[in-house]
Amino acid sequence: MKWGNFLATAFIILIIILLQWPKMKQKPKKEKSAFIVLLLIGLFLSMFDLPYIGGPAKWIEYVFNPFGEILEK
Amino acid sequence: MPKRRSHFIKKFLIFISFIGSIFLLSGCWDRWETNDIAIVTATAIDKKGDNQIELSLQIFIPKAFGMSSSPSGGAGGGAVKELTFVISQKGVNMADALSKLQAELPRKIFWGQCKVFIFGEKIAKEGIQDHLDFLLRHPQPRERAYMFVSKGKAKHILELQSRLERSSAETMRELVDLEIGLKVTLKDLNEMLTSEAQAAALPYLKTMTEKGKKKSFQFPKIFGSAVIKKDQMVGYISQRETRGILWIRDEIKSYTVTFEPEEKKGNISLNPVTAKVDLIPQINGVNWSMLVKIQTEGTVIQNNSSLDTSNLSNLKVVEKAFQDGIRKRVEFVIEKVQNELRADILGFAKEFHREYPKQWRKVENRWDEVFPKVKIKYDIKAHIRKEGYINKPMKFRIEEEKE
Amino acid sequence: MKTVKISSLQMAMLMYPTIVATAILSVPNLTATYANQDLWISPIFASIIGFLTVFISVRLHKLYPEKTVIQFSEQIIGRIPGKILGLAFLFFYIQSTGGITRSYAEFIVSSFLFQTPIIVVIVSMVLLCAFAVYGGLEVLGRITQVLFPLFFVPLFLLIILLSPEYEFSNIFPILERGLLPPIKGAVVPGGWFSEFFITIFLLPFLADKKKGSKYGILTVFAVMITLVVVNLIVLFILGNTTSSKTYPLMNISRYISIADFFENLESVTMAIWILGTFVKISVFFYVVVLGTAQWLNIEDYRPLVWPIGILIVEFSFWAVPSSMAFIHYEITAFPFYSVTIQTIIPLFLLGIAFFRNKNRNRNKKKETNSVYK
Amino acid sequence: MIRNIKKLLWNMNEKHKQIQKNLQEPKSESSLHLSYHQNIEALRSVYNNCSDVIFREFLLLGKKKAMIIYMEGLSDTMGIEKHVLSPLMQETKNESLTVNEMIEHKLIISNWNSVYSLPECIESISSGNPILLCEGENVGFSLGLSKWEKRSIEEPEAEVSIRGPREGFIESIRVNISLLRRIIKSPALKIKTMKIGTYTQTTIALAYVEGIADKTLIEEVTNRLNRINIDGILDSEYIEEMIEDNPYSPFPQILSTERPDIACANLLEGRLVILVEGSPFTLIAPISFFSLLQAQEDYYQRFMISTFIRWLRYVFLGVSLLLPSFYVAVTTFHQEMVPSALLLSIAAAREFVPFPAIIEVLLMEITFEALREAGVRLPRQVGAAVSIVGALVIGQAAVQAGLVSAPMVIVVAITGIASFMIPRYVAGIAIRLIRFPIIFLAGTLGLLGIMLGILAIVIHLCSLRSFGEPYLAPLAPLKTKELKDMLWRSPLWMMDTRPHLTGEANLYKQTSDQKPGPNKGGD
Repeated sequence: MKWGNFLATAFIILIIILLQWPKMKQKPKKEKSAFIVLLLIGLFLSMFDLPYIGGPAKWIEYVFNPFGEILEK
Repeated sequence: MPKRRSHFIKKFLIFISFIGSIFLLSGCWDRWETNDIAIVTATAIDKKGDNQIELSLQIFIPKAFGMSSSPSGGAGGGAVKELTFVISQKGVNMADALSKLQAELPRKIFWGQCKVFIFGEKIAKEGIQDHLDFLLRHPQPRERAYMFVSKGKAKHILELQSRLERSSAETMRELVDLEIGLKVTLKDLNEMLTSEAQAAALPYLKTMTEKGKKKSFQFPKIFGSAVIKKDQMVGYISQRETRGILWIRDEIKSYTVTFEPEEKKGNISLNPVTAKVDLIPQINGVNWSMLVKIQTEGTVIQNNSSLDTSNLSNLKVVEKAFQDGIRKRVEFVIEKVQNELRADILGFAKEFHREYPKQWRKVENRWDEVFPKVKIKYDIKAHIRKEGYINKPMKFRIEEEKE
Repeated sequence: MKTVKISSLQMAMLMYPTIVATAILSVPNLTATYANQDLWISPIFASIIGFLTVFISVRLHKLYPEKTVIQFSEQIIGRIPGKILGLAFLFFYIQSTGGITRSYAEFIVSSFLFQTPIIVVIVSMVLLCAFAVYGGLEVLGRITQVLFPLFFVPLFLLIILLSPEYEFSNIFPILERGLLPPIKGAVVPGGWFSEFFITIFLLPFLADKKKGSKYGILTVFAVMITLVVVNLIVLFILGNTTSSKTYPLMNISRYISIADFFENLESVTMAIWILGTFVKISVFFYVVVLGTAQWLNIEDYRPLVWPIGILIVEFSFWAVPSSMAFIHYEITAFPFYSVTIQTIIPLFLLGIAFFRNKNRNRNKKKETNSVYK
Repeated sequence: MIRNIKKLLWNMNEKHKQIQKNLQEPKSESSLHLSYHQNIEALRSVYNNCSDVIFREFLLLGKKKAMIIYMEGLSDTMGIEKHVLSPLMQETKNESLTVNEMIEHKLIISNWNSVYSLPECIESISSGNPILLCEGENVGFSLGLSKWEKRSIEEPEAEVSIRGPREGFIESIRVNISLLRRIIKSPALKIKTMKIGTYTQTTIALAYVEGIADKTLIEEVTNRLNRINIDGILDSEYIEEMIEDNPYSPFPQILSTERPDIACANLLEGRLVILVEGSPFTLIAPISFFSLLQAQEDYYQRFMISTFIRWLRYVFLGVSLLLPSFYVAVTTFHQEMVPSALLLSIAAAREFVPFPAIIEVLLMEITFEALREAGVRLPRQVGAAVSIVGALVIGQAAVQAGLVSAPMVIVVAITGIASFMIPRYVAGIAIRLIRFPIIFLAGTLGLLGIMLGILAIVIHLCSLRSFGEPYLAPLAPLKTKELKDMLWRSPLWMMDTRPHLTGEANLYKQTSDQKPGPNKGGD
């Protein structure tokens, strides 16, 4: 866990909330919750050291590996 | 009104963060002032000791340039101040030597303007591929930089002075641009060495000395070409032979063709000469042959012979002589390349590959053996189209007037 | 939501850089690996996938004229499976956006700004794209109309300025080893061509719907021509060394030299190429944001732009460990992944929808016959 | 935190309401009384401590008491004496006319009307029209005898032209309207007036050509004008800032001009013109970015020349926006781009300069802007001196002292000249302003930074609208028909259509196929 990344993301998220929230006042609750949940996902992901853990590309490569091998032949 | 207020807060925050980040960011990373870089104008690579190389850089001195160009500085009128200096360092490979050099220079080495790379003869004989890897991988050296091989130590050439140009590097670059000798860029070299033939020819530099009355002056001169096969220099062909290569490669541009018509004394010179060259590969069973087809035209620039070219029958004789001259030249060099050097610097392999891909694949791996056996046929057509501002040779006139 | 309308010309201008921007940079290398001097044939084969994808997307659009794939997949295969499929689409697009952003930044950092932290390059671009996406599709359409000439004309100029260096004979021998190598080479650009499925997110907003399919096909054609031409000039100049260069187009643009004065213009090429990448990232970004909003049944997608922007930045790090791994991914996984998600699955959707509609129509006819008569 | 913001916003709201209350003057609903004295008293109390208001009492035809009230300096005193007082003060015996008849018969004034309330009287007086009140009448008469000093019509100084009309608008709105009317004589030219400004009561006129201008647009502009609630309007800029679409943009979304021919040209293209009392600058809306780059003179010159000049302008727009940042980017990030010889001389010139290139540029640019601003504000004679000193200091001394390099001076000078190429002053300022952030970007990220800056500008311009019209109108969204007046200037006989942005209904402005030639006219 890298604190720098986490704090920076948290700071950016804070700014986003400050800027966007007043505009969303009249919006339905669903929208507000979606907004917050997405931000929280972002915050959650920022806690990991992303470049060094197996990412989606690896999973996909794993799935499609057989095809790739055909091509490599 | 709350809406407007929030809008303002938003814009203000964005503005502040924008400005803040700009101030945080500026002043670091990739910014290099022109007075913090050492502009490399030419590079020389030499062999040093057993397993080491010596990397020499010719570096531009902006201070001196400013002096020589400003009117007050040039008042002395004495010797031209040197605009460059050479610094060298050894290392196991280029990157290593470079990092050592960087430690010696107060400014960051900048390759972006380096247009001349010279390999010393020794290192060229040992192999240049390893060094090309660095030049091609590093983002700064240019693909358009010219490549040379020098007789003796390459570093010496960098140290030479130049009378007309800013530096010896500039001299060499301009020389190549005139297209008197071969013109090989880094990209070309890379392409030639990885192509089917795996052979290349590079301009070969020599240091010449001109003895003046007070002091002698040394200058670099392109003197034929170095032939590189796989990645080693295997031989050398003279300037005269290089012209033959230029003929076949269709690169002759600004040089004068001089030949002697049969049975007549004196020479005729042609300039400019234009040519169209085709290499037509032919395969007949196991016999591989190459048809060299040259169509050329020239303008008479000097006529010292006793032939009046305005006479049509004479013209035929002259044209025949012109034709033979070219043929001789081309034959000579092909002979040398095929049998002596055994390096396909003329790109025959490529032609065969393109025309006969199937047959080519069979010999792909033993092209070295096949190449010397390729028969060469010639089809040369040479014409003289113009004879310049005067028609008869000057000699004739004088004689006529006498009579 | 306000009724946003773009013209079909704008759609074409959005799609063209979306495909071409990254393709011209890495496709020559990736195809040359397999096809060698036949690399220029590969885009022609690959474009079949493009035409097919546009066909599928236009057909689907005709069945559900006001909806995007996120919405109508629920109607086609039911609510829960539809939601799951929608999530798959969203995941694909957000991951692709991250990947594109990363490869853009990787390119900049490895060839121009060596010491600049990659995060700065990524964040500045994503921020700009976020502003553009926040402005909406109409603004995007207008932006691309301004940028299109700035992107296209220099590309054209590049082709002309380099013409003295062409060695046309590099093209021979054609089809030396038969059709297989160019077909293999076509697999990678095929992944790019299937990105034309993005049109499904633009078609519902067209002002002139009739021209939609025409312009879609035209765009595929234009992309194909561009890739063929770019591959050809790369071949003409670099010859057999093409496959060893990471960014062949970059190498050849370094080779421009006019009158010894305009030289080493690769930075300008980079600057112009950024415009294309900007459009590409913005379009993908827009698709993700719009898709997310529709997946959640939210009316106004604009507030979601910022959180998704953060996610894209994070995905750009998460998705790609290194530039070598990314190239490996681009060859071995991306084309199949992309084609599966954007061409094959939509093809199935189209098939199911087609049968359903047939049945429904029959039922309806029966109903109308029985009830109202 | 959010609660705090809420509180703040609520406070703002309250404050605003209060301000609104204050701004609304106590409205005296009172209509005029039958009692003459009461009316006079009311007026006197309104004009308490106003020494420039003249109350002149006299006997109307020797019978009734009457009073004429006017403002000194705003009304035509001679006219009042000659045409009002002298005929009305003559005693006539036999006639017994009503007051109305008397005024109709005796007054030698073309323009008068009756007013029935006190506020109307006040308005009439303050706009220079004398009020005549009579005993026993609950009606007053506003006489059209206003006259005040005004500037004569001169050539506008800010928009000089070599060819074309030389007249310029002046501060008087009536004269300005008459200038418009003199060019467009058709009754289709409509002028709506309204008063804005609680204290200044400034007359605003909205002019448009009926049938060409879009009706919804007229409505929109009228609405926006009516929304203004302000204490005073001193210049048309006040109106501009209050009705813009995006107040945070550096780009002007409304064009202002001093020249009636420009105003009329725009009227004929379906745009609206807003005239403001007291300002020679009229406003034109909606506009697109490209109209900021077009001078009226483009249409008064041969089309090839105009086209050439237009292209020159586009090029120099780019130069004035990007040249300094490009210089910074190239010399500090992309040295390989500079041709060798040039790089060597730049390197030599910069050798002894102590500042980094970006600081050097900023220093010079800011100095240049300061010089320019100083030159504008100073009296003309001193201004010249300032520019000479500036040129000497920057051009010669600074280079010799080694503070800045000579190439930099050239760059800044070219940028300066380029920024003068933009025909509209306001647009020029916007470009000058944007230049600075781009220099910063170039100093941090090189060409990439410049590109990001350009992208930001493009995004901004694309999302900008002027009264609902896209700001980059003929280019994005693309209107191929209108490119003829943007990319180049077509000959007049080819410009058949009006810009579609403003009038869909009346699209064609002339018959097509009017190309002149020897076979078409005469023998």
